[in-house]
Amino acid sequence: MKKSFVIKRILYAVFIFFVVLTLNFFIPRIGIDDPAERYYPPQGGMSDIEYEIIKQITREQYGFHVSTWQQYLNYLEDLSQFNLGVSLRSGSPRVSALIGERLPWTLVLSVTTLIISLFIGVLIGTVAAWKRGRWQDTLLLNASTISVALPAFFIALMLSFYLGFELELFPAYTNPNMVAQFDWSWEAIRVVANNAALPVISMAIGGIVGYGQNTRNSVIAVTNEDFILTARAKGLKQNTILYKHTLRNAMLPIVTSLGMSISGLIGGAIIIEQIFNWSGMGTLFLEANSTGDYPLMMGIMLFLSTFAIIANLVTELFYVVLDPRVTVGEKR
Amino acid sequence: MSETLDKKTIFQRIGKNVLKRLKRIGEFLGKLWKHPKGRIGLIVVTILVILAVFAPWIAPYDPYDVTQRAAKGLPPSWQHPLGTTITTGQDILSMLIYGTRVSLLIGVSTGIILAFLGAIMGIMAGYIGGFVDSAIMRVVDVMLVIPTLPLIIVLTGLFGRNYFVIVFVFVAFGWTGLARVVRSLVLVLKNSNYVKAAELAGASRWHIMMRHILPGTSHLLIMNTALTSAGIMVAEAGLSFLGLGDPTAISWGKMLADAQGGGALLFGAWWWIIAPGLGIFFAVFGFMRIGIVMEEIFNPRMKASSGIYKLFKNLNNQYVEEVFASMDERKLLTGDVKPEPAESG
Amino acid sequence: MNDNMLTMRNLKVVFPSNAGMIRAVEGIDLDIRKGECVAVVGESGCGKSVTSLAVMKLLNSPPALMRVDELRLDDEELKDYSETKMQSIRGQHISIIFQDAMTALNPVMTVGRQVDEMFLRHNDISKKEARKRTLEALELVGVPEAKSRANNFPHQLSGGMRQRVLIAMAFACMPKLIIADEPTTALDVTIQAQVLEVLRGMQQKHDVSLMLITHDLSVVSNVADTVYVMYSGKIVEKASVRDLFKTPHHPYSYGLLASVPKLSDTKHQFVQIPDSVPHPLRKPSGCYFHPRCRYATEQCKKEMPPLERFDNGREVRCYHPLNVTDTELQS
Amino acid sequence: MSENENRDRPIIDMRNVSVDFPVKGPIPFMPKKKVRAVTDVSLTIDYGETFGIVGESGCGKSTLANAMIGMVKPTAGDVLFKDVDLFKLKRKEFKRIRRDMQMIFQDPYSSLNPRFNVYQLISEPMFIRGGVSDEDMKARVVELLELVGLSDDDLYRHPSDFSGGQRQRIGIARAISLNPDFLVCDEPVSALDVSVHAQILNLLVEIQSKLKLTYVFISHNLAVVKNVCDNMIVMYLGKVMESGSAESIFRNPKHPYTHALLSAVLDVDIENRKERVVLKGDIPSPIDPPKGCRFWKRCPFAMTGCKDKPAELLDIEPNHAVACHLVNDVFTDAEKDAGLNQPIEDHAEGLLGTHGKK
Repeated sequence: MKKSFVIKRILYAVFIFFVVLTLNFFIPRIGIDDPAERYYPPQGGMSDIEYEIIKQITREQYGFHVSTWQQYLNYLEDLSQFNLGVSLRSGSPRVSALIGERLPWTLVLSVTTLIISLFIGVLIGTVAAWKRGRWQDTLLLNASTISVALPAFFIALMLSFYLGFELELFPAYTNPNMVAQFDWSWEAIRVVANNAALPVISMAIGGIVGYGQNTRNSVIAVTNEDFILTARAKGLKQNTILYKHTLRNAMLPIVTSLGMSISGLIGGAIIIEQIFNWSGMGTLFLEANSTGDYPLMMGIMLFLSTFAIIANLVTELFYVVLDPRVTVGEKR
Repeated sequence: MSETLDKKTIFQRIGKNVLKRLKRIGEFLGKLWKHPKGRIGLIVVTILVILAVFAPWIAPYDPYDVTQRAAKGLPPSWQHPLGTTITTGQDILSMLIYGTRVSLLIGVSTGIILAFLGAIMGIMAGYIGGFVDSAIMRVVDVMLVIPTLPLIIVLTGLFGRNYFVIVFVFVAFGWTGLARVVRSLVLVLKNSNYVKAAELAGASRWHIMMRHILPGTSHLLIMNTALTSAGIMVAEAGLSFLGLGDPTAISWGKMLADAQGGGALLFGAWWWIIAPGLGIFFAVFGFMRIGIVMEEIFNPRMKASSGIYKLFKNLNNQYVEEVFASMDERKLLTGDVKPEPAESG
Repeated sequence: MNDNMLTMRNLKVVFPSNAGMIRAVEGIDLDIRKGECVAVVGESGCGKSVTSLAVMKLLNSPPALMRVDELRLDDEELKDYSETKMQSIRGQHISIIFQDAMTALNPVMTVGRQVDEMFLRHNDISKKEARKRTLEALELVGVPEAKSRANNFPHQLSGGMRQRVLIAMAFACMPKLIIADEPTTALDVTIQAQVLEVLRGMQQKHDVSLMLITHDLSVVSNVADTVYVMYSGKIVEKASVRDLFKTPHHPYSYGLLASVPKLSDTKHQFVQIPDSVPHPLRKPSGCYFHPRCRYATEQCKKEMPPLERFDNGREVRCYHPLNVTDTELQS
Repeated sequence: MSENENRDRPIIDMRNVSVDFPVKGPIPFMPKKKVRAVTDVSLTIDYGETFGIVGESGCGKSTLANAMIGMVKPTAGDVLFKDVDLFKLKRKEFKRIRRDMQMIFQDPYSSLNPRFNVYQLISEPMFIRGGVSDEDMKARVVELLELVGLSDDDLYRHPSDFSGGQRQRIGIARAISLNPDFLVCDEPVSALDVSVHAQILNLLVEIQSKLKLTYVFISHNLAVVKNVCDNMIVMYLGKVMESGSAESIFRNPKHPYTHALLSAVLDVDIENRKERVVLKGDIPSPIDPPKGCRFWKRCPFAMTGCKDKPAELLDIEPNHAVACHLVNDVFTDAEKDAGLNQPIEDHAEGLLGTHGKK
């Protein structure tokens, strides 16, 4: 049963992947006959003939001169070689190369944020559940309403204003030389950590409170289960019950959300990266958007979607290991 | 239902239904008002609505007036309670009040449309099942992996930056979560024995849908409208902050973007940042509170678990001892202490 | 030295709620002799399950408030024991078998490990040794192929097997007292018979005391020695099984016995008790049973009758007991 | 209730009904397994009688009842209700005829919509049928409430205000509100407190005699069935093990499984208890039921031949049939010579236990 479940999930992920890449192919072609016009919109001071020539060049450069169906096939062929196309930037860099350049910097932010918020969140969530109804719990509850009402970008602005400009504890803008000068030396890593502090904090606050609240609810739900009563009736010590019985079960729903949240973090870091001028995927995407660089935008989109699909698949398979009850596509 | 109903009775029935609905809403607002947390939410939202509707009369200055050179960068004072902008000298309080319009309009309208779409999709998937179900769920799964914010950015780029497009995109990509929840609830309701009893009595699908399934999900939909409205307000502010909102309107997100771009951070004009932030905070907070309180009202189990601790804190020890003493065999025998009917503690 | 395994005096449990005090258990005494099987019988909401948890001091506060004058297990007074001290008593000296084994077992832990835990907690032994004892324990309660079953998760076992695992777990450390809270209610009738047989067999073989909580009189008649009948938080009758089934004294016990369909009944006749169990927040005045009792008098409406004790050890809480013989009246 | 029906003909006539449910496979296009909920059941139920279906969980008793009232479509066989094949009717016809059959559910907590009040609950079937004025509907509901022992003060209260027994009364009132003549009672008391069992059973019996109803009574408790039913079947894993009049089955129970069920019934006569039959092993899964006699794996008397040869329902006396090789003595001499009627080795040992007190 387990094996067929794994196969089924993989097949399904492949199916979703195909739908996503097809959508991705068609989005820049929405409502327009000639995608070349979208890739190179007419600019002022350009005569019709000039524009026609530019469009012709664009068509041939990006393969729009063949039928749409053929374009789609070419697109698939390119993808099979991990070729996401060519950016409109000067020098026509490959989209995959641009993504590869920026991805690590985004991962630095999102993975650190995820680890911090997961660790602290689970910790305070467990404490709040343990001290249910006391001040620790009330604090978490109020913090969660407040933090949801305070968007991360507002927190980021406040932090950059207060900690960055007023107290000058951390750089309010990312050091533009950070990326270029990075050489794996301790000093460089320290600089990165210093620059990443504010973006990570502003993203992690929401995450900590979110995971805290989820953990709390989940732990409380598990505590009310009969098997915890059984564990207590066995005379097990409180710590044993907490680690072996409560947390293991309470973590299941949180694990499920993990895959989604990492891909969400990468996609959602756009605003934070913009505020701190962090040279990650988010800023890359905004740059692409401001110049109408569709191949780059769609490349990033496809990359993020694929990332999400894989992350989902991994958590699902991981979940099977954690929860023996999952067999045929049923989730608890 | 039989076809013999004439128009008059139909109108009567509709009238009756409308009255009933209104009464329900009234009752519901009453419940919210009675709940201490709900009251805060209700007050905040009411104030925001008043601000939005009567903005031109309430706002002390014209927020679009960018000609006040003398008033540039004033900190909060009696003249300008929230100060003015550094760049153009616009009155921030007035901008804030006008910004309420955008946030509420986008938030509430998207929330409501989303609730409708999510409910329709979820109910179709859950109740009709089969092919419809798998088709809808496949769409949900695809939407789930596409990164929302980048997609919204691309689509607003394609279709133009006005609020119709923004609402449309929010709706088109926001219904999936609700549809999932509604679907699983509908599946439970559909298999319940009371639906089976209605089927046995010859009920049509329409009857079951309108009398059993839809009322069963209504609490979820109302709650969801409040919560998604709050979420959409944040999302709209984020979009405007990136400069992707409607460029002609004043919105809180755009105010923040202007503040950042205009060097509010650099020149220490903290009021320029805090004001729109507070606007977002109160709007989202108010709607969230209402949503959470609704969840508590509709899902009494959660209330019970948090309420019991409060109850225990305020427990009257003497009363507890009296209750225990009243159970003693001896006293019951002599008959001078009767086991009085339990009253609230 | 007394021959009581469990002596409980005046147990009271209330659940404060916004609507008022829910009086779950209103001062009950319970004696279980060594090697005896005592059944506590009652319907839903009569406080029988709360009593079972109270014996192990497993009731959480909140939501429950508990008072007891005496709670003695063998020669140990558990009344003032701290939670830590109770932890070493639970499992080792008292253990419990819950009703629904599906929810009572941890779904993400193999059943073997869940039984292991019991040995590891109360004995100073290696994991390997614990597993060896687990397998023995499982075989003892009739789990076939114990070795592979031990590596199964609860959802992979049938209802009967799961219940056996719970029984094996309860008997693991050879406790002095075992509480079985509706041990067969969730099972099919033929499986019920198997599980009851295992339970009864284990109890007699190891000579432990058993406290059986149930609403099912056929379970009582097959397993128990002494029966306490509870109604709405109070004990209304205590008698040996034989006495109770032959000559129930309390009208409620009588009604309960009579209203259960029997094979010997003639067709189309069921003796019925009118109305239903009172809501715990709206208990009637006087005797809690009086609104449903056909023998009720004015006195019953005003005063709660005392639990009267007869010479032969029977107890009944009623002003107008039924079927009382002359010898009993002498007391 | 239509007036032109022939009351001499059976109200329900099931012919070789089988119901299988497909089990969803993990991978699309793989061969699907199926749950064999009901296999080859034939029975007839006469007007005005009470027909008992007895068995444990998974024996298909609820599926069978659902097939009778058209809630489950049989994979094979015909279901005739008043001589009409339910599953060959047009949708509208089907709906019309199905108003004559109603059901009382096991769990009165989940079978009443918590949002409705008593009036809405009981009047819903009439509301669905339409053509009844509000006044008539209300009068009828009050009448029904009285019939089931509730008062019209309860009209606008919600299910949560009632105890289990009272809820079941509401459920009964709803079921009879359209004047059906066929009522399926699916374990109507097993979710209720012991002390209210008798009330509900008496109410059902009383209503039956007042309204001349035909009952199908599903239960796992043989004592209940004995006191209520005229005819009955005992089911195990989707097949009928024993069928006939309740009187003859209880007077002379033949099938080992019936014996096992009988011994689970409360025996108040504590002095002379009978030996208690305890079956060994678990109820097998209906997904892949044992070949041959479905009961052989748990049967204390199983013979070698029972493994492969399905047991057929054969009459042993008028209106009493048993599906058991041992009782029916079906093996031919040749088969007997092959040892098919020998007990299975190491099988009977320890299967039969006693449960009495020493």
